[in-house]
Amino acid sequence: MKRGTQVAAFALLLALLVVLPRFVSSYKLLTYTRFLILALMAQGWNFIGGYTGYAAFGNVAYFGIGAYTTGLLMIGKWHVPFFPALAAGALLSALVAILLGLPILRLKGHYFAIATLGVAEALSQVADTWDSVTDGSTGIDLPLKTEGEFFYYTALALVIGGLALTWAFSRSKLGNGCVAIREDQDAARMLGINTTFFKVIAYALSAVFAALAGGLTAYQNIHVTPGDFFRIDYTLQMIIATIIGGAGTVLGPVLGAAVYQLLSTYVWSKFLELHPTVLGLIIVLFIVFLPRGLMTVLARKRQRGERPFRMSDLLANVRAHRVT
Amino acid sequence: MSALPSPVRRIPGDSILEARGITKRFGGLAAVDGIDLTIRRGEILGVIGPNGAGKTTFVNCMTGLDKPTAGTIVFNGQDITKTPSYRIGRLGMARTFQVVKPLRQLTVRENVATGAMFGARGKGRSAAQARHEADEVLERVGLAEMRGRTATELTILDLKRLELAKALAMDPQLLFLDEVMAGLNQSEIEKAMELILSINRSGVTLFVIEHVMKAIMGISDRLVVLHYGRKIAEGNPKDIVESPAVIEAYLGERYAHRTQAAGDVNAPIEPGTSLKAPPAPAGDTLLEVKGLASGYGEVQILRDVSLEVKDREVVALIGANGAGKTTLLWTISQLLKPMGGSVRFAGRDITAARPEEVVGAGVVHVPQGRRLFAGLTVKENLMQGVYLRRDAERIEQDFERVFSLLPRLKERAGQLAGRLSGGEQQMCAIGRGLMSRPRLLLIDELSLGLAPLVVDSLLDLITEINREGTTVLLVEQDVQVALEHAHRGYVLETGRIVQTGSAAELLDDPRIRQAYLGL
Amino acid sequence: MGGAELGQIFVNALLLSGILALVALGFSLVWGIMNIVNLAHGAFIVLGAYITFFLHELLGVDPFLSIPIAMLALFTLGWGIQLGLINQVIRAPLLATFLLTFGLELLIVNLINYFFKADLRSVTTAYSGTGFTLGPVRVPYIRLGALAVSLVLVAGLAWYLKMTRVGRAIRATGMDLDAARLTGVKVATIYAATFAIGAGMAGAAGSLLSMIVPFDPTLGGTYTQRAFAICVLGGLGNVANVVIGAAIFAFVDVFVGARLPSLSRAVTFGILVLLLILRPQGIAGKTV
Amino acid sequence: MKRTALLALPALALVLGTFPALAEDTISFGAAVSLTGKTAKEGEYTRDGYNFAVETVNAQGGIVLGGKKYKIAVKYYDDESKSESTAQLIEKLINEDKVTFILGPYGSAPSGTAAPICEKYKIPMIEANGSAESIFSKGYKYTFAVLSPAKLYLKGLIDLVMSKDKSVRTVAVLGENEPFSKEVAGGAADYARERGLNVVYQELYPSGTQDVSALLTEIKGKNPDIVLGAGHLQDSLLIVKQAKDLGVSPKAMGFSVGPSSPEFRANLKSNADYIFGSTQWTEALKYNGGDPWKTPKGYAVAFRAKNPKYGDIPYQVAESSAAVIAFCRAIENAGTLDPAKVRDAIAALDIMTFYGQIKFDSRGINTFKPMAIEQLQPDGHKYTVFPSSVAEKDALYPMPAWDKRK
Repeated sequence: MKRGTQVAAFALLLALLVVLPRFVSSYKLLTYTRFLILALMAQGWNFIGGYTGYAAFGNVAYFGIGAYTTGLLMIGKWHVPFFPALAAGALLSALVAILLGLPILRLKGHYFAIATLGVAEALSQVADTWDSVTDGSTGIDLPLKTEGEFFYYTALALVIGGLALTWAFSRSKLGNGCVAIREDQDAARMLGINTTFFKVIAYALSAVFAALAGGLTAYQNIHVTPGDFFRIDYTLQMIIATIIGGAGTVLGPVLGAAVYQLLSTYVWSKFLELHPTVLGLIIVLFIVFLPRGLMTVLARKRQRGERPFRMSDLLANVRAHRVT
Repeated sequence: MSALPSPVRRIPGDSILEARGITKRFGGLAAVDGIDLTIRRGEILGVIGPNGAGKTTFVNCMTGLDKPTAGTIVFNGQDITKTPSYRIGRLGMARTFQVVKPLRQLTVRENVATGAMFGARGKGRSAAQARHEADEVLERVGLAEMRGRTATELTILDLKRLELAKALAMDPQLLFLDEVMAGLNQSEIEKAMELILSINRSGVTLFVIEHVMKAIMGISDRLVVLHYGRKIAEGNPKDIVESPAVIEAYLGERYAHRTQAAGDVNAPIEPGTSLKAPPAPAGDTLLEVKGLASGYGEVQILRDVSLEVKDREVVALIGANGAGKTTLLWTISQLLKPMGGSVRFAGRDITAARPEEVVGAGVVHVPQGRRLFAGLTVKENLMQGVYLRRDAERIEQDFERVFSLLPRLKERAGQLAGRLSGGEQQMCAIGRGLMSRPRLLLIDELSLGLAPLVVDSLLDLITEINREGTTVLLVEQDVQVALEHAHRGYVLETGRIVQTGSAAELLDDPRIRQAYLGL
Repeated sequence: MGGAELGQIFVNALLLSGILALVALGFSLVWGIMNIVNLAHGAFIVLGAYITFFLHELLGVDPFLSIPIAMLALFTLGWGIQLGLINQVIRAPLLATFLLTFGLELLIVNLINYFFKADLRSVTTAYSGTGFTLGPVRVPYIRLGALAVSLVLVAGLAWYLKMTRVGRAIRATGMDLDAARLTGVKVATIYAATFAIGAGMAGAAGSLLSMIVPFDPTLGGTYTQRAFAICVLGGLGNVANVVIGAAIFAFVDVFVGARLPSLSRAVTFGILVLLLILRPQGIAGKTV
Repeated sequence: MKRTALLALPALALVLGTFPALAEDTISFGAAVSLTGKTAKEGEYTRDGYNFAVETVNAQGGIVLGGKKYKIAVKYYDDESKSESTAQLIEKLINEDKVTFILGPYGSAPSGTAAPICEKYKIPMIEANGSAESIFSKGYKYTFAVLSPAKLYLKGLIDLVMSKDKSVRTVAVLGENEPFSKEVAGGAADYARERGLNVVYQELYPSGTQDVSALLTEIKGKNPDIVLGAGHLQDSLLIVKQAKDLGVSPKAMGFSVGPSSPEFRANLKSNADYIFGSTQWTEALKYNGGDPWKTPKGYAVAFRAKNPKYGDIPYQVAESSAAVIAFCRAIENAGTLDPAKVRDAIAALDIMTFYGQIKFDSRGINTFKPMAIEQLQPDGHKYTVFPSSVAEKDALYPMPAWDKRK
């Protein structure tokens, strides 16, 4: 496909997404907004988990920090408007990520994963008990905002911004350095890469995205409680979305978020009591047949100028990853 | 004689690196024990020593990957003892890793560009400029054609080149090369030597760790010998190899004898004069490979390979790196499924057999790199060798046999295999193979990464095993060593058998001498 | 805190250590040998609890006697799952198997919920809650029995891995898959056995928990998380490490729970993270 | 083209799923209740309560509005016991399924999430299972609760014990850290102090706690006369079990949630004896209302006839039915389906039902109906023991020590 056609396709899709609110019910719009917010989180996770190869399991902590910072600034005595409050949440998250990242990014593999998980759990409980600030487990209520389009367009803008940033990242020295760290940390260090610095930057980036998603969700949901906004499900969802789409690719997280969100919404409304079973089954099949995600298959094929996708690729995937 | 360019003797300059009292302890064990070393600007410093002598650990300390327990390092007049490794890289030091560390999912070009981005001159370069720079380096090391491949698709030979290319792209003043020639055949070694010399001529100081004596003798200005973490000799290469201490610790009597007899390090031993293998017995055909094709995924490596091994023979399989020797062994063991052709063993077709059936039939594979179970004890590793056997009463007897063949293993029986030295590990791997009561033993790269002294004793062991009745198919990159200890040989090139004959014939064959022995 | 309470808390922690060791045992084995972080582990535990519950409720089988049955049932299920599913993706990147087990967990928990409903259940026998006193300290029989069962199973697994042919093959396969095949090991089967043993241990843990905690289909998640933490604290690669990890976790959890209940998890995880930073390879783990 | 296809995937969603319009003569309600996850059981009670009332009302002809009879239909979704899902599902119910009114979810946390969404769209919600006052302190105008507020749950138990025994001095309160239980625990401790008792222990533990032995050991050291637990069924089961393990034997032990549920005895067997539980409703109560069932007994008989799997009827079922009744009456009073008018009618409601008085204070919560106290007794039954005006049996007090029982 020529570059021009590509650009045209992008423009068309963008136009479609921009006019979308005119044509769908406000609940559908909500579903799309959810997808965009999940995409945003997945884009963030992609920096640390996809490009840098650090399986962060506590990104929901930044989602929560973003939500609470945004919320508390908006309802406290300052009555800060939404966007500055959102920015403050993102900033605070980045700061926390940097401070936490310095020690815990020295850990590797599962150890890093459990450390981040532990941090998220601990923060959740702090929010749960810090009555004077967060009103504890009771939670806080943000001002009412009824226009669904507002959330949709904000999320859309952030996701597009995220795409641009990811694209630039993947071509920058920063991105290259992060990938080197993912592939071999010792080698990366010997190549002159300040691994600590790079990892912390990637981690902070992921925190910023999670915080933006958190702040936006808080404003949309109005009622913010530690139980809801520090729930490990959010972390799992962003990881699933990224893996399904393809970790360490520009489009993967967005694509994965679309597939996951739409599938689970569909399953949810169709199977009242068995929807987790169906969703579980879908995830299992996805992993068995596409263990490296959609984008990685598509991208590799594209490089070689082959047809994008054949059913036989699924079986080949199984053959390549099984043990007998 | 060798067509090697005679090394240009450089005038030693001031010191580029001064290491004083470098000690590195892991737990209670000193891997490097108080080494003083000066590297002079512009020289090629060769470093030899047995496995476990602390060579790699020393390089780790110099490049900041390990922080020395004691000692100071001064690079270009600057104390870098506590400097983090990435900054050391930017100051102008680069290294390769003995166990290659490619950025696996990246293309060759991206790998090298990463070095160009963050190395000594990385600051001023954009990502795009770095990629351009990478192309030039790839041209220089002969990897240009591979630039679009991901590192996972490269052969070990190309991965070694990639190591070098990444390091070069960092524009270093001082370059540490850790066994970049391991596994190369003679002609490849010569090319590598030329490349190293040309790098040196372009102004890069080199610190070269190498087991390939011919190469190290050919390029080094000075030679350092490490043993048990200490420096036991330093000086002119010629003097060093004659030093009794070095011979005892590292080279071994036979090597010394060889070189003295020939009067020249580079001279091979006359073919046929020191053959260790007894005359070939005229046994029945034990292994018969016909028209075998094999490979990984979509990449075909072997095309139409046919060979046979007779009962009680030692057969050497030689060939360049990447020719498909290891692939052939893996396919015989059925760890790789053949794409075509057949493998028969003792009259039985094992082409479609499962790996455990192949082992059960008596074909036992001692893989490249030993592949011991590092967390099991030596005894447990040997026990794992009897996994398929049901004759409990004879297992004890086999332990006796293995321990009498390899007394070192008896001493170390309770130790974790991961803690053994390289030579002991190879012994353990062979011992594990023997415990399976093989009729045919497939041995992949017996000498890889081992000191000459150790290799000699292992070869004696193979001869001994064969004398006791075990048939051996030996894959070995050191063609001379292999043929000296075999009855017959096959030559594999780019996935095809191109030549076969008795060991003596092959050693005499001018083509072999030129291609693999560099004569 | 008085001496009596201190003593009681100490005994509580000790008794809890045993159960937690069993909870983490199978998880650690599967993780250590196959590098699979099995998120469905908690679901296996819950299944074990249901088996014991129904055997007790419907057939009057003593819960301790139902342990072997629960183990066998879970062993079989684990065997099937590994052979049919996980073996198909085991060479894929780590997160793939991770998500696979996540999907399995969703599926199993939901199916339990669907068939057995979300009712809270617990196994209550004539001896539930009875015990003896050591000075001011109470020792409940069931928890003591659970500790004993745990110790037997932990020691049994250690013995099995160390002394038997298959046990050795399991460890060897965990260290080098291809080398193990070269010694004649059928890896798919060994993996199935490993996962099955892990699931069986989870089943036993579930049996014990059914007597101790009221459970419903969602109980498992907490225990998966604990098993994860215990493995990290103790380090992988050794059955003894699991016991050490479990003891550390239990003591921290119980003591913090007594002093600062509302922040117990924050403090426990805070300590966990701190320990990790200071000793990245686990408290008992070694770098080999 | 490949990439276009790829990018078009999200757009696929545009065409996914539409809902059929509802028939003309139905009033559509929506409810997101927990059918899976942590509170799946209680969610089921809630749904069964809603359904039973809806079926009864429909069987009697439905709601009469301007001479026309309307049937009621309820659209359910499963919120998976996660309150953030509740918000999403309420949005879906209002926007996509176009329901006219909302019946509340199970639990205070999801109700707290649902309230602002209803406020956003100005759709009235009557909820039956979220009694935390925090929901009603935000000034929302469209959320109402038929049940008594959380802080009253354990008040009756303290009154009961003090009427039995003048010598009680000390009380220990432990509660789960979540909006409802926090208020229950706080309310109980405050009331105990008000009555001159000494609160020797007051702690919250995190949700999902699987082991309370540490807290009970502390409590044992304080040797309180009364132990009060504020949590959910899981917690009360755990506390009783571990209290026996550790030999914690106060004179009275009671819980906000748990004992009234049939599962309490099913799990604890005879260990459940002597335990008190607070309840919003029991079939022993003596109300006489103007609803289809009139009395608690009448309700119970009719409900069991429809739902034979139930023995004791959990109060969650009754209060859920009550919410439906309240809605029906308010709609009829309003004489229109206009949400704002119905909302005003709900606010003005004051009716007597099988469930007791339903009347909302200015915040929207029913502070007019008293709580009752039940006790599980050794004969295997559960009796309403307080208030004494409706007591079926006298409370057994004090609770014998664990090791003194047969």
